[in-house]
Amino acid sequence: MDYQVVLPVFEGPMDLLLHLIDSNELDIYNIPIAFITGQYMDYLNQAQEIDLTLSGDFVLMAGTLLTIKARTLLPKRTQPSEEEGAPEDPRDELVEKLLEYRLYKEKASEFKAMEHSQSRIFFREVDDKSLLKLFPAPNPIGKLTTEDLSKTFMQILESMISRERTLQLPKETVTIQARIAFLLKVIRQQPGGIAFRSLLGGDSLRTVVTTFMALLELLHRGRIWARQKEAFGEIYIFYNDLYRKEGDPGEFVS
Amino acid sequence: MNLFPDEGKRLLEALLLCSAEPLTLKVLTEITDYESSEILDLLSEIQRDYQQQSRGFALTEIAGGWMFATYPEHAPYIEKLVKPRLSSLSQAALEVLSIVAYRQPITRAEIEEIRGVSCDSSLGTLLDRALVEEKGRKDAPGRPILFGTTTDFLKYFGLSSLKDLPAFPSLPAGGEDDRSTDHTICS
Amino acid sequence: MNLFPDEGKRLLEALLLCSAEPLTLKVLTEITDYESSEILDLLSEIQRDYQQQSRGFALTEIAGGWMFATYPEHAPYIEKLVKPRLSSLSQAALEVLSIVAYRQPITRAEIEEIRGVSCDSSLGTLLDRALVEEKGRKDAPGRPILFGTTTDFLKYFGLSSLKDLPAFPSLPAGGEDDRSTDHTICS
Repeated sequence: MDYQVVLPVFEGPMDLLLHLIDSNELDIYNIPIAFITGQYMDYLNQAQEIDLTLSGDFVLMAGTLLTIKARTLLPKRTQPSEEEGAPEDPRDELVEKLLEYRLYKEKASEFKAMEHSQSRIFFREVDDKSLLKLFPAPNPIGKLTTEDLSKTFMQILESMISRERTLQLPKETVTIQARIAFLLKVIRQQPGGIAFRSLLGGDSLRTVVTTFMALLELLHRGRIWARQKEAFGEIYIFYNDLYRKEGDPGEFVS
Repeated sequence: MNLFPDEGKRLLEALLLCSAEPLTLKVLTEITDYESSEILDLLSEIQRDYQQQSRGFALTEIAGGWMFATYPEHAPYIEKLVKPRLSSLSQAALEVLSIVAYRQPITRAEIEEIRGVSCDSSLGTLLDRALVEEKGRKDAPGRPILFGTTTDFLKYFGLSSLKDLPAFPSLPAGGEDDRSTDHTICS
Repeated sequence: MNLFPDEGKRLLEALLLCSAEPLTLKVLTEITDYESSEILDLLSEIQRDYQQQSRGFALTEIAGGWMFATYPEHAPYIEKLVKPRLSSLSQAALEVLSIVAYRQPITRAEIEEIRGVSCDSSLGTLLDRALVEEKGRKDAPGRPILFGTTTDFLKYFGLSSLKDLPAFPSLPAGGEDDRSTDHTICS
């Protein structure tokens, strides 16, 4: 026959332990550790059977309980310890934690009662936005004048100019790709070849470098060819006519 | 009707307190166990009570409903309560505002290029205070937002148009057209 | 002071009507021309007036300020008028909240140490509902976030300040020493 086991749900291992202590009317200061560990393990097993997912914290506590149980089972040292007084009870730390947790659990139920009674109290509702619209908008500029604007703008321009002076090298956004397209177009228009030097003139260092790399790339791909009549003489760059027939649009397609 | 008359007034007061909008007769008859005529009687009783006791607010009929409203004499105090007090603009915000004023429409990236530092929070402040607003998008990669000054900006600085901004004697003449396309400020 | 005494009550009533949040003594002294002691007197007069006249709402001291609030008996009607409240807090959330309330500022790890179980989802709920907020970081390895309660927390539970929290018996002796330095609330 089918029957459902309804297992109480706990807010954590501490909650479960407190439940076991309370429902068995045990003295929290003198927990029969073997007994409580047994009950705790029973709950865990039952939960497993009915496929109730418990967090790893429950297993961790089981480990703690078993450790305490093992320590209480070990024969106590009979020799008087160096310091006088009773030997430390392995349950002490757990008991202290349980007591602390129980306090907060009690407070939680007080909060629940307060929540309930307060849920029946309502406060004044105000439509802030429409209320605000009744009043002129606050002055957003304070005592600023147009003079402040123009003076500030002049200062920014001055600092911008001095910044550019110190930076020297303006950023350029010339890419090899763009340079390749440009070169193909220029070289294609010069069937008689174009002087290498003329391709590199007049630009910034960065553009010269980019242009040179673009030329190397085009040579490598066989889109252009170069000829030098004599050592240290002018290098001429020619368009590869094989591509001209196909109606090269003058753009580099990789 | 299952409540004592005085209970009725108390209930209506409570409902009026919890409503940010005018309460209509329709809503009140739906919520309470009273007939419209009873509710109207109760409302005018509350109205009279508040007047006679010279309370700090009155029950007024407005926009087809009833709501508690304050007296005009208290407006200056209520204004202080609800209106956020604005701090003066920071130096950074003033800088961004001056750039936008003289170079609009301008993108965030362009402002940052001129100032050499990020302008996110300053621009946010200026947008919040309605001194600067979006003015469409630039026809450039990424279609960045263009910013410009608002009519409030003109109003607060006492300008009738942007042409009334103080001129720059040291700024080279010309280049008015290409200003919007590239950065010719210091060229 | 430049107003008649009765004028003072009227002004405070008007301000209370227009405030969506508890009005603090600080704000009231800033806005009006009255001294704190005068304001406190006027507020308790208003409080008494409303009680004696058995008005439909009361002036309550809550979350560090004053606010008009309704009586529980009207809840069934008001619930029909205003947007439904959020569901009540789960047992787990209440436990986490009680730990935060008494031990603030406290880190997530410290909360978990007390409950023996993870508190991610409960803490998330409490942060979402603005009952708990971040209160800086602890000066410890990893600089963990410290959590504390908000003014909404006080409002939610009908408390006027943290001093009104239900009394907390002192913890068993021999607790950690650092508790008294970091968390003075429950020491």
